Amino acid sequence: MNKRFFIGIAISLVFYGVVQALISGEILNDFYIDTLVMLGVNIILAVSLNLINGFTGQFSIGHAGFMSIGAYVSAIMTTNLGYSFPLGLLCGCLAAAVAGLIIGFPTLRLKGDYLAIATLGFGEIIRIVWLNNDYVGGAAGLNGIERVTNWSWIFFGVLVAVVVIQNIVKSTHGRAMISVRENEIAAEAMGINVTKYKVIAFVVGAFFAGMAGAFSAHYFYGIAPTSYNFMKSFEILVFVVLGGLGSTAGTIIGTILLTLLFTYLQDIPEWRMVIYSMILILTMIFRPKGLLGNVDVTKFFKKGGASKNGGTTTTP
Amino acid sequence: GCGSKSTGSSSSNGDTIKIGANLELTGAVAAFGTSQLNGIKLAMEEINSAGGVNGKKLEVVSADNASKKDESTRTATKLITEDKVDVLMGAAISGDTFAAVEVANNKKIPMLTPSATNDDITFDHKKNKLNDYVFRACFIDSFQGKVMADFSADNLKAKNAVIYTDNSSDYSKGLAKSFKSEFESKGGKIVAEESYQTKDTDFKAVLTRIKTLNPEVIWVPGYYEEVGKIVKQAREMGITAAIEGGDGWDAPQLVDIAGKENLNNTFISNHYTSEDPDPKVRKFIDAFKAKYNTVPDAMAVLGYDATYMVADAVKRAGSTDKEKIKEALANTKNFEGVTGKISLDKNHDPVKAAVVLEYKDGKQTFNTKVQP
Amino acid sequence: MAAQQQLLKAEKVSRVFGGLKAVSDVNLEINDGELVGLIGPNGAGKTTLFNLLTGVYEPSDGDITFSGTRVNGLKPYQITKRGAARTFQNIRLFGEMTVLENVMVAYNMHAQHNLFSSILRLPTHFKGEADMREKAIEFLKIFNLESKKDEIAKNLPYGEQRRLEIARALAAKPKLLLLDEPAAGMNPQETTDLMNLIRWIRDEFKITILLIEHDMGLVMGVCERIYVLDRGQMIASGTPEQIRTNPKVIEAYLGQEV
Amino acid sequence: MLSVKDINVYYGAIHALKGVSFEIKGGEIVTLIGANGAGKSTILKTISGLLKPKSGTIEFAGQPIHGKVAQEIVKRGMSHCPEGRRVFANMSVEENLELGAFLRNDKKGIAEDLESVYVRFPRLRERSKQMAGTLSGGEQQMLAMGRALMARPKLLLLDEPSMGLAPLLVREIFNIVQEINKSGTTVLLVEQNANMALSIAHRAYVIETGKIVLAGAAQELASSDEIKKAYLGG
Amino acid sequence: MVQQLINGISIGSIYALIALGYTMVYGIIKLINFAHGDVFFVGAYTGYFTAKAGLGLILSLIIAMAVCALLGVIIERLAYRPLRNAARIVILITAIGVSFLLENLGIVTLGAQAQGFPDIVNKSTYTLWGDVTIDSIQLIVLVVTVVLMAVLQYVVHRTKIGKAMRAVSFDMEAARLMGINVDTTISATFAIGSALAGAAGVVFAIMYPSVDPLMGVIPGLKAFVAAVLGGIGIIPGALVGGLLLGVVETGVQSIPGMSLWRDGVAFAILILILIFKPTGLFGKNVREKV
Ligand SMILES: Nc1ncnc2c1ncn2[C@@H]1O[C@H](COP(=O)(O)OP(=O)(O)OP(=O)(O)O)[C@@H](O)[C@H]1O
Ligand SMILES: Nc1ncnc2c1ncn2[C@@H]1O[C@H](COP(=O)(O)OP(=O)(O)OP(=O)(O)O)[C@@H](O)[C@H]1O
Ligand SMILES: [Mg+2]
Ligand SMILES: [Mg+2]
Repeated sequence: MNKRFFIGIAISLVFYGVVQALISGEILNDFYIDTLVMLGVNIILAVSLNLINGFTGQFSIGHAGFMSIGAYVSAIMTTNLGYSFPLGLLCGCLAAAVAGLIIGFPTLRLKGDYLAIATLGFGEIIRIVWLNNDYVGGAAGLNGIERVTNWSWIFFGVLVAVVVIQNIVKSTHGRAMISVRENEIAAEAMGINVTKYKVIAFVVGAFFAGMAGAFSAHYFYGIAPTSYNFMKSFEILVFVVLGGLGSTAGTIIGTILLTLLFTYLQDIPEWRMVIYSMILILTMIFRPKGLLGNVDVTKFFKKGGASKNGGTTTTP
Repeated sequence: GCGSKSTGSSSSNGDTIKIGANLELTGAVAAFGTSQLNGIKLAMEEINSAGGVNGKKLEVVSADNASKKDESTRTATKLITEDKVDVLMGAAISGDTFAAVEVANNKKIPMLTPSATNDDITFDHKKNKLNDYVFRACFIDSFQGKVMADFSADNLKAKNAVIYTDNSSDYSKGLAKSFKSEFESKGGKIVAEESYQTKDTDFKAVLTRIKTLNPEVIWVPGYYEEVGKIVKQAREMGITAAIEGGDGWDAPQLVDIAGKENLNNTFISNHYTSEDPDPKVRKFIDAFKAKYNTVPDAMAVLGYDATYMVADAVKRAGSTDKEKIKEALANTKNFEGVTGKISLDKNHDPVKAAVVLEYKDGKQTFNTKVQP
Repeated sequence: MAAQQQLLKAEKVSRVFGGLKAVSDVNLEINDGELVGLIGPNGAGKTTLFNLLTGVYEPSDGDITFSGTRVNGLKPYQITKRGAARTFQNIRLFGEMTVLENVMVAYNMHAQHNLFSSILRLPTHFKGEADMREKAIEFLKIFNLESKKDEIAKNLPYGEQRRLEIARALAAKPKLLLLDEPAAGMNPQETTDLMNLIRWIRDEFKITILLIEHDMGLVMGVCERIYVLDRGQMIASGTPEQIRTNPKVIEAYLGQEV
Repeated sequence: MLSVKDINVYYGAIHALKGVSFEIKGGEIVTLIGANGAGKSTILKTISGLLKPKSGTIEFAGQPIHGKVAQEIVKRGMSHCPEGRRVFANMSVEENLELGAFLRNDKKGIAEDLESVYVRFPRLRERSKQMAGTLSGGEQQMLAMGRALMARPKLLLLDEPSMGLAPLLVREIFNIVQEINKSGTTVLLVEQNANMALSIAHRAYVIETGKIVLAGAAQELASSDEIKKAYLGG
Repeated sequence: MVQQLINGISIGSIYALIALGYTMVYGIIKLINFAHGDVFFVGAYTGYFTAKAGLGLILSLIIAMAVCALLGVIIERLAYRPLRNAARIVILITAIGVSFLLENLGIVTLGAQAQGFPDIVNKSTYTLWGDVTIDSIQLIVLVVTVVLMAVLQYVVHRTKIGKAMRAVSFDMEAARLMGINVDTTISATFAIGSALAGAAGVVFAIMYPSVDPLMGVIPGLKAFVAAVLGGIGIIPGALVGGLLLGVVETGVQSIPGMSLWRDGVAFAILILILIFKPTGLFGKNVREKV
C-alpha cells in the first residue's frame, strides 16, 4: 500500500516533467496549455464534488458557489488589495471551506432532493451577492486579473487535490463517509459520527472547489457572476456521474473526455450542445454506473480483471 | 446555415485573409452571437463577391465561446494558435470580450469587437493603459447614457427620472451610470433606481412602485426581450411616462413583444435607423432580409459594419502584417458604415453620431441626431 | 445475580407515535454478562424499545441508564461509543462495500489515526489501517466469512448477510450486543447453528446480549432471562421456564399448545 | 394447474436456476424447501413474471406464461405474496388491501373479501388508516398476505409468509393457508419453517443451489432422516 | 400593497402551474425531471405556431397540451425507461441531458432569438378599487391552476389509476404483482405532467408575450423551488409553494432598493423553511422505520 502510493506520485512527477519540457520547448502551443489548465480546473472541481456526492452521498448542486468564493476572494486579494497569489489562493480556499462549513450544517437535517435544492439555493445566493456588489464589479465582475496560474500550479494543484481526497477516501475516514452514503442509520449505530463526516466532506470539497476557482480566475483574466450559476454546478455534477460516482479514476476520466469533447465540438457550434447532450444521454443509458462506475481500477491492476457487478435481472 | 469553417489553408500567407470570430453561439446569450455572425457573414460574402481585399478573399473562422469567459479566452487562443487568423473579431458582450483582450495583447493580434460597450475594454481606466491591439465598432457605454440624458433634459424637458437597470448586464449598468451622472448634472432628479435581471418576465412589482412615483422619464437601458415586456406591462398598468433606452432595444421583435401602441412615447439612441432612406442602409437591410428573412437587429448591423471596418483596415495596411493592420485600424477615419461615419479616437473607440429615434405605431422615426 | 454489575437500566420508558403509545412505562434491567431475550407479539414494541435503547428514537418519557450514565437524548453513535451495538430487523448492511469494509467501519470509533495522519499518510495511518484490517479479518474468520471478504455485501445470500451484521456489530467491541430477530429467514438447522454461535460469542467475548426473536426454540434455548412485551407494556419477565408457563404470555403470545 | 419445465434463470452472470422442473395440480399445497440462497424465491419470481427464464417453459392452467409480464399473469388468476412483505409504505393499510384487488371490478365481492381479511387479521382493521410503512414487521406480513388474498387467486404463491411472526400468528398463518386451500385455492409455499410447511403440504420439493434434488409426498419427506438432518434442525 | 399581493399571486400561480407537473412526475418516479422546463418551452412554441396560424386560445392550448403529452411520453420511453433500475442520480443526469438536448435542438431549428407572441386573448382589466387592478389573464391562470390542482389531487388519491401511480412510486415490482401495468402508469404520469407543462407554456407566453428556446430554464427552476418548498411530490404543496414564492418575490421587490435581492431573499427563505421543515411545508416528515 505504502509503496503503491509513492510509485503513483513518482509516475505523475515524470508526467509533469515531460509536459513541462514540451511547454518549454514550445512544442505545445498556448491553446494546448489553455486546455490543460481547463482540464486541471475541471478535474479539481469534479474530484472534490465526488467526495461530497459520490463518496458521502450528499446530493449537492451548489459547487459553483464554492468555486466562485475561491475565485473572488483570491482575485480580491491579488487584484484589489495587491497581495501575492499564494496568499490569495490560500485565502480563497479557506473562505470556500468556511462556506462549506456553513452549508454543511443544514445538511444535518436535510436529505436527498431537499438538500440538493438547499445547496442550489446557497450557490445562487452567493452568486447574487457577487452580482450586487460593486466592489467586485457587479455584473461585469473583476477584470484585468493577472495570469499567474501555469502548468506547474495547475499540475500540483490537481496532484494535491487528488492525493488528499484519495488519501481520505482510502482510509477509515473515507470508509466512514461511504458508510454514511450506504446507510446512515446503520453507520450511526456503528459509532460513526455522521454529522462530523458530512461536514468534513463539505469542508474539504469546498476547499478544493475554492482552489479550482482561484486557479481559473488567475488564468482566464477575469471572473463574473454568470460563470458560477447553477448550470456550472450541473456541469460539474455531470462530470462526476458520467465518470462514475464514487470513483476517483472514473471522475477524472469522465472530466477529461467531456472537456475534450466539448472543445472538439467547438468547430460545429450549432450542433455542439446537441451532440454533447446526446452523448450524455446515451452514456447514461448504456453505462448507467458511469464510465468506470463498476470497475475498481486498483483491483483491475492487481488481479488483471474487473470485479463482477451484481447485475440486475435476466434479460429476456 | 452551417459554420464557416476554415477551408484548409493553414497559414495567413495563402490567398485568404482570415478573420477569427470569437462569438457566443451557444449558451445564455447565443441570441447575440448568432445574430452578429449573420451580419459578419453577409459582409464577408459581399466583400468577396466584390473581389475581396487586396486581391485576397476574406475567410471567417467562427468559434463558439459558449457565452463563458474562460471559454472565450481559450477560443481566442485557439483561433490564433490553431487557425492562425489574422484578425480577431468578437465577442458580442463585454464580459466575454474582456476575457480575450489579454490574449490579443499578448499575441499581438488586432482584435475588433463589434458590440462590447464597456468603457474599459479598449482603455483600462484603472491602470490608465491603452490596450494596443483592441478596438471596437460601437459606442461606449458612457456615450449613449449621456446622449439620452441630454435628450431627456433638453428635448423632453424632464425634471425627474427613474432608472430601471438590467443588473445582470454590464452594458445596462454602464448606460445607467452615465445617464445618471449626466441627468443630474443637468439639474434633473433620479427619483428611484431599480433593477431586474436578464430573462425576467414579470416586472409588475417594481412597475407598481414606479407608477406611484409618477416620473416623467423611465430609463430602461436593456435588451429588447425584457424591455418589450417592461414597456407592455408598464403601459397596461397605466404608466404613460416616456420610456427610453439604448441600442439594445433595436430588434424587430421588440414591436411584437411590446405591442405597437404601447411603444408610443418611447425613445432610443441608436447608430442608425432602419427607416433611413440612405442607399447604404437600404442596401444592407434589403440584402439582410433577402438572406435571413428578417430585419437585422443592432447586433447584426454592428457585426456587418465591423467586418467592413476590418476589410478597410487591411486594405489600407496593404498586407496581412498584424502590426500594420493594427496601425491601420487605429487610424480609421471617416469610415462610412451603415451605422454612420466612424472615426476611432485615441482610445480606439469610435467617434460617431448617434440618432435618437422615437417609436410611433411600431415604427422607428428619426427624432434628432447627436454628434459626439 | 445480586453480585453482578448492572449494565443497562430502563425506568418507565415510553414512546408515543402520533396517538399510539408504542412503548409505555417499560422497566428493564440487565446485568453484565447476561443473555436476555425480549419477546412479544408483532407490533408489541420490541423493535421500538431497541430503538430507544440505542438512541435511534428519543424516549417521550422515562430514563435510560447505560453503564451508570444517563443516555437519554444521546445520538446513536454516542451510545455505541459507550458500548452498545446492534443489528437490525431489516438488514442494514453497507450494500456497496465489501464484507471486510463493512466490518472495518465498526472500528472507526477506535481508530488510532486521525484525518490528518491519513491525508499526509503518516506512519500512524499505515499502522492504524493495518491493525484494523487484521482485526477485521480475525472477526470474519470467527464467522466463517473470511473467504468472502472481498465480496460486495449486498450480493451475499440472506443468511450470510445476517451473520455479517452480527460480526459487524461485535467488531464495535460492545459491552452490550442487541440482536433484532437474528434468526429470521433461517431454516431450523441454520437457527441451531446460530444458537450455538450466540452462546459462544457471549462466553468468548464476555459480553451481554439482549435479543429479540420469535423462534421459541432459540429463545428458550439460549436465554437466561426473558422479558415479554405486549402492546407496549412489559407483561412478564423471568426464566424461560416461568415464561413458558405464564398464562398471560400464553394468552398473548405463545398460544395454548406450547 | 402449473407446470414448470426445465427453466434456467440468470442474474447477470449468476446462474441461479439450473433446469428446474416441477408441477402443481389443482387443489394442492406444494412446498419448496431449501437452504438460504438455494433459489426458492427465484422460482416464485420467475413463475409470476418478475423474472424471465432464459430457457424452459411454464404453463399455467394449460396456457404458456413464460415471458409474459407480471400483470398479465396476475390477470389469469395467480397471486404472489413476495419475500420481505413489500407493502406500499406510504399508503394506508386499507389502500394496500384495495390494491390487491386492482384487476377486479366487482365492488361487492371486493367489499366481502376486505371484510373477511379483517376478520382473519383483526389487527389490520385496527390499523386500517395507518400508513403501512409504520406497521411492525409482523403486521406488515399480515398485510402482505391479506393483500394477496384480495386478488381471489386460483394459485397463490407464498414466499416465507411466517417470517418474523409471533408463534401464535405462525400457527394462524398456516391455518389460513390450509383454509384458503380448502376453499379451492392452489398454494405454492416457500418456507424456512420446514416442519410446519411439511405438516400442511401435500407434496414437497427440495431445492439445492438452483436444482431440484428431491421430490415426494410431504409426510414422506418429513420423516426422511436426510431431510431431518439438513433442514429440520434434527 | 394589495396590488402587490395580486401581482405576487399572479406570478405565483404560473409557478404553481409548472410546479404541478414537476411534482406529479416526482411523486411517481422520484425523478426531478429537469426537462420539464423545456417541455414547457415546446408547449409555448407550439402555441406560438398555432396562434400564428390563426387558431384561438382554446385550440392552441389543446394542441400544445397534446404535443407536450406526446413529447413527455416519448422522452420517458426513450431516455428514462431504459434506466428504470438505475440510481436516481443517473436518471437525473439523463434528464439534464434531455433538457440540454431540447434547448439546443430548439436553438438550431428555431433560432436563439426571442420571438414576439401573437395576441390571441382580449385582455380586459378590472379595477377592484382605487388603483388596484387585475386582468382577465391573471384571473384565468389562477382559476385554472386551482382547478387543475384539485383535479389532480382527486385523480391521484381517489381514482384507480391514481392508486396505481402511488403504488408504482413506492415499489414497482410489488405493483406489478398487483396486476398494475407499470409502464403504462408511468407513461400516463408523464403525459399528464407534460400536458400541464404545455398548458403552462402557452399561458406564460400569453402573459409575457415572447418565446425563445431558453425560456423554460428560469421558470423551470422557480417551479422546482416552488415544488420543493411545498413538499415535492405533494400536489397541494405545489400550489402553495408556487403562490408563496410568487408573493415573496413580489414582496421583496416592492421594497425600494431591494429589487436586486429578489432571488437571494427567495432562496434564503427557502433554506430557512427547509431547515425548520426539512421536507417542505406540506411534506410529511416520514422517518424511515428502523
Ligand atoms: N415510526 C413509527 N411511526 C408510527 N408508528 C410506529 C413507528 N414505529 C413503530 N410504530 C408502531 O409501534 C408499534 C410497535 O412497533 P415495533 O416495530 O416496535 O414492533 P415489534 O414488537 O418489533 O414487532 P415485530 O415483532 O412485528 O417486529 C407498531 O404498532 C408500529 O406500527
Ligand atoms: N438480484 C440478485 N442479483 C444477484 N444475485 C442474486 C439476486 N437475487 C438472488 N441472487 C442469488 O441467487 C441465488 C438464489 O437466490 P434466492 O433469493 O432465490 O434464494 P432463496 O432460496 O429464496 O434464499 P432465502 O432463503 O435466503 O430467501 C442466491 O445465490 C442469491 O445470492
Ligand atoms: Mg420488530
Ligand atoms: Mg427467498
